[in-house]
Amino acid sequence: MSEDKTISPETPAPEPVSKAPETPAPAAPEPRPVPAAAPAPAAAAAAAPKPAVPAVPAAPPKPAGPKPTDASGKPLVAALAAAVPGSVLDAYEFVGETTVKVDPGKLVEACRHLKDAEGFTYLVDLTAVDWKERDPRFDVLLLLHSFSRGQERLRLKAAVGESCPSVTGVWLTANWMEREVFDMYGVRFDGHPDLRRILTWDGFQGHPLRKDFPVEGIDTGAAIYPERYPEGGGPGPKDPNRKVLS
Amino acid sequence: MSESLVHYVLVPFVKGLLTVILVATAAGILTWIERRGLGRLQIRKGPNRVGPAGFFQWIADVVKLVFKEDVVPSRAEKVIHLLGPLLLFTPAVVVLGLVPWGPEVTLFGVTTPLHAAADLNVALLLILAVSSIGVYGIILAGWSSNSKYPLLGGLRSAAQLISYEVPMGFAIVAAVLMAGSLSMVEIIEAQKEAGIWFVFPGLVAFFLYFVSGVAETNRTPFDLPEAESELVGGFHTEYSGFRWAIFFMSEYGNMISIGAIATTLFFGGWLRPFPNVAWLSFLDVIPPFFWFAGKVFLFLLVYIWFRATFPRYRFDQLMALGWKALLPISLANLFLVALAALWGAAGLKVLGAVLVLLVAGGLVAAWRRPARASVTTRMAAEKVEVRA
Amino acid sequence: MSFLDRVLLLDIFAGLRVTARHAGRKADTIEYPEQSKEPSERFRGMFRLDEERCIKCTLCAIECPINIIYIDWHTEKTPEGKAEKKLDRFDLDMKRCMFCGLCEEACPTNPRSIWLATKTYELGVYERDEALYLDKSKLTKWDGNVKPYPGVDPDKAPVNPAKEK
Amino acid sequence: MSETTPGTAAQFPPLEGPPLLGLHEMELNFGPQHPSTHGVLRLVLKVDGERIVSARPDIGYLHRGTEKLFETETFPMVVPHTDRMDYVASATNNHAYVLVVEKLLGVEVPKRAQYIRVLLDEMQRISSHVLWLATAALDLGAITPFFYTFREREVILDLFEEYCGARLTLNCMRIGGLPVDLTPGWLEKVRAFTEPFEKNVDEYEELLTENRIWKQRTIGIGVLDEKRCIEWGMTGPVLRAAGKAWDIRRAIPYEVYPELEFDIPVGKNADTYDRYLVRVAELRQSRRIVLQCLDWLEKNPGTEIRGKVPRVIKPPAGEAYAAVEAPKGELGFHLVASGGNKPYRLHVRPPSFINLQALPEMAQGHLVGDLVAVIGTIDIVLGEVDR
Repeated sequence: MSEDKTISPETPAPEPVSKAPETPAPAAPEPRPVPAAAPAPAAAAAAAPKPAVPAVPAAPPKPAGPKPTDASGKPLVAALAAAVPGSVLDAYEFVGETTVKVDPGKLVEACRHLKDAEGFTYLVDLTAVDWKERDPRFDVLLLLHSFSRGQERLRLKAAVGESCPSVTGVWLTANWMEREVFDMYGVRFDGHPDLRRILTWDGFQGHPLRKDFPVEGIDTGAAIYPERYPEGGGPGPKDPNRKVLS
Repeated sequence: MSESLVHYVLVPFVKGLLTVILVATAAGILTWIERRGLGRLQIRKGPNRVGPAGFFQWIADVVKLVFKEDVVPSRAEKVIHLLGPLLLFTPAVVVLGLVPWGPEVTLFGVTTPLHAAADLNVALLLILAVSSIGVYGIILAGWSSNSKYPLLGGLRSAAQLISYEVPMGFAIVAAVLMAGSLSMVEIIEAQKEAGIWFVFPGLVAFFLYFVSGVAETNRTPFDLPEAESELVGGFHTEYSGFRWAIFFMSEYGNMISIGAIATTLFFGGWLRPFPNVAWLSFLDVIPPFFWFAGKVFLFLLVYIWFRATFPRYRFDQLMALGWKALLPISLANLFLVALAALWGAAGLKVLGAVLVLLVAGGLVAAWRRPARASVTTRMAAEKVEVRA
Repeated sequence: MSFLDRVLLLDIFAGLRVTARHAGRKADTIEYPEQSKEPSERFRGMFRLDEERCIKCTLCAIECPINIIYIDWHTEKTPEGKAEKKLDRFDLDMKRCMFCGLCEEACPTNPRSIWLATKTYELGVYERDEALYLDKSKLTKWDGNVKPYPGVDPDKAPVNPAKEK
Repeated sequence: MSETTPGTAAQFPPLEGPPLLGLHEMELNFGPQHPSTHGVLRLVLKVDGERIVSARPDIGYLHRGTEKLFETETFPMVVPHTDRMDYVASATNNHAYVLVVEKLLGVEVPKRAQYIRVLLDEMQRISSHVLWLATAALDLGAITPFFYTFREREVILDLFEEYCGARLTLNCMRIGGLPVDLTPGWLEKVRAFTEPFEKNVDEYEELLTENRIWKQRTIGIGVLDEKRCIEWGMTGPVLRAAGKAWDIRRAIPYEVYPELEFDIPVGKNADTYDRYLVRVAELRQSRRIVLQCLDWLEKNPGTEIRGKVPRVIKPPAGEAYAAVEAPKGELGFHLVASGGNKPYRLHVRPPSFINLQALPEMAQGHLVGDLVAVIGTIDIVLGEVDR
């Protein structure tokens, strides 16, 4: 219509964004932000005992972004390390959230301690992350909430292979969350009462949220009955119902 | 052609045919009334595409249902599956045939009551007997469908219909006591003689009858055998096409017959209001049949109003209501009415006056009390504030 | 609730009163095919493309969360000797579109070259593949498949607030 | 197991002795196509007559792999996908997602944008609760509230349409702020909406709150006390009906909630009736918040709706979790970033999914009709359960 509308002079440089669709998510097996190795500058760690998580983290909006700081000195973490020896591998604080790396073998014990002694009665979230090329391939993340400790939240992180101890004995709510992780990642939870697939169907092949599972999905029919399903789905090659659209 | 042939064959045939046609047509029109009425109460319009104000919607529905494929579940009991709707529909028509729609009329030179069947002296007993046959239709329909939801619906209705027959029967007995007869026509005549409709002395009986009637017809808040949100469709889940339409028609036929019986027993049938008050005789310009029809229609409107307003009872609560509340009340009421009837017409009048005064007084007392705090305001008073 | 209330069924009558009160009110519904609500100015409806204004930056295609926009262009020399991008293809898989409007937000021209604020929402068709896989000719000039919303100029593109200042 | 289900279940002791003809229990397939499973929930029920012996939810019929899709999108492109989880409350979905990214980025959101976000959230809460009220009443056989409550919802959807151009899948928040500013006159329309609102809610209450049938159907049904609620991870109105005054808007405040005045309605008996009361009371509280937001926005006109956000959003590597109080409960996003422009892993903590988990315990021992009431008052949206 309006024929000579001025095209905006500065053609936006599409270079940074245009790469977006092509670049797959960096599958760098780099596990986690290394918690700044040594005890970090204490300036940023000032927020450590603050119970409530602020909506906007206190970290200044520098281009570098917030940095994780060591949190192994926090009383909570220290108490956990003392109560369940060998459970705490590492602890750091990042954007106001405390994360404790836990030895998977001690996970249940640590959870029980946190629930019974520290009042983390509410398991907010349990999920996993797939680091495809790392050796213990998965991280299982647990987010705990304590009503009695001033709404404090704590994240536990356990690097596991394809099996992980189940915390359903500690929190009932872990039941479906673990089933979901099993369904999506294939992490088996030892001791889970009813470890079945939950979101995909029972005969489904593969674990969709693994990084090596294609986004567009797999032909599940063909995966199970390769003799009956042609590649790409639909009726088989000899099926009279098969219509080839050109 | 002898007169007896006309009297015993032609006239009953015509009247019977008229009843069947009337039930079927009225059921159709009632669906339209119900849908429009619900629309009114629910600030929407209801059907409004076919014909003026959507009136011909019911014909379109009938046409659709007739031509719809009649699906019978694969392992259903075919014969009983077919029998179910018929067993429900037939009693609905028969009951309506036993209710007088007006005083005597002349048909083919024969004077006959406006009545599908004759004026039986045991009409009420027959009505009670016939109407309880309908429950077989529902049970068999539910059972023969070979499906679990209909089975549950059928079982529910078996228990429900049988339970509510009892208070309903006692409510009817109260009316019979007041009239001293089981014949429908005589009950109406008795109301004319007594000078009041039986609804006043029989206020409780009427209430019980109507509530049980709502339960008997499986209407909200007692629509458990159908219970769409629980049992999908209840006993008629597996029915389609015209068989389903027959269920539908019998539900509306039952509604009409409950309304018609309530009108006859408690509201003076075809009589105009205050049949003994002479200066109201200008009301006689409306023929008796229309008085009757108008009263029945009001009952049907109340049915629709109920449906728009109430949630549904749960099954065990429904049974508890029937056995623990309605049955004792109906017995007590029967005792009271019997005492009044012993006294005679004056006793009925006194009882009616007392009941009306009691209810009015209660309503006034309730009205004058300070407004009750709504429950949520009570909750706000118990508020808890948590500040981080 | 007091005993009196229970005996007199006041709760039951309260409910009946509410429904009866509504019986006198006007219906709140509208009769859709005859009447319809006018969508708001920002309503995200059918797409419109202005080919001349488009600078072929493909930002819309990049920003689309479900990759339903496909753009091809080539460079041509104009008579004045300037290089100019010419649009070869601008395809949009309308049947998968979720009308999030991120493409419109990404469009850098002022007014927008691709926009959804056409108020047109009646997009039902019988042949899903043919009608709703739209190429640039159908986007710049709607054919019979898309009826423009009455009274709205489908070529009136919204301004770009980022370029207004 | 049976200890955990108080309520009317006690009236129906289990049948004793050997099953007659092996017919004590019947398996009943409840859903996925059933009028009151609110979508495609399937429950495998074992019923003894009509009494529920056990219920086993079977979910996943609406699974769309949203979390996998998240990993393929850049950060701004994720927002429209979040709309489609809890599709009756998409504003809160958007909000939870942008919060977690902002947390990782360390972006300061302008105050005006925060107020508008809260305003949208609360209107969304009203529309979601109103829809809940409609469907829960419908489940229990009361059909009319459904039509009345749609008036409210319709007005809210119209207002949303005017603000952001969509009625249901709003896509109305952006990382760092909002996509667009308010249209002139919008605030007045919202105020006009709030005026008859209180009266309308009174009307719904008049239909239901004191109604004996409604009370009989809901009181003592689906009881899950506070301890069990926390054990099952229940949040939102279900937890509050159990007497725990816990609301993320207060407990872990986000945006401008600390500046706003509102109460947290709590119940006592943890049954479906209290859940109903809590939600109705929340309708009124949400209106209060909406009015406060309107006051602030009218006093502080401005145009600042977006904070300083880099053109390409690349949060630093690390994990973050942010949650909002969605109408159904705690809706959280668990983000694991690896430094790229796409989330490496974005996990949703959907309140419906977690709350649905306790359904077997809540329904056990009740009748089939109660199951419907329990499903109704947990308030699930299958789009969120299955994602």
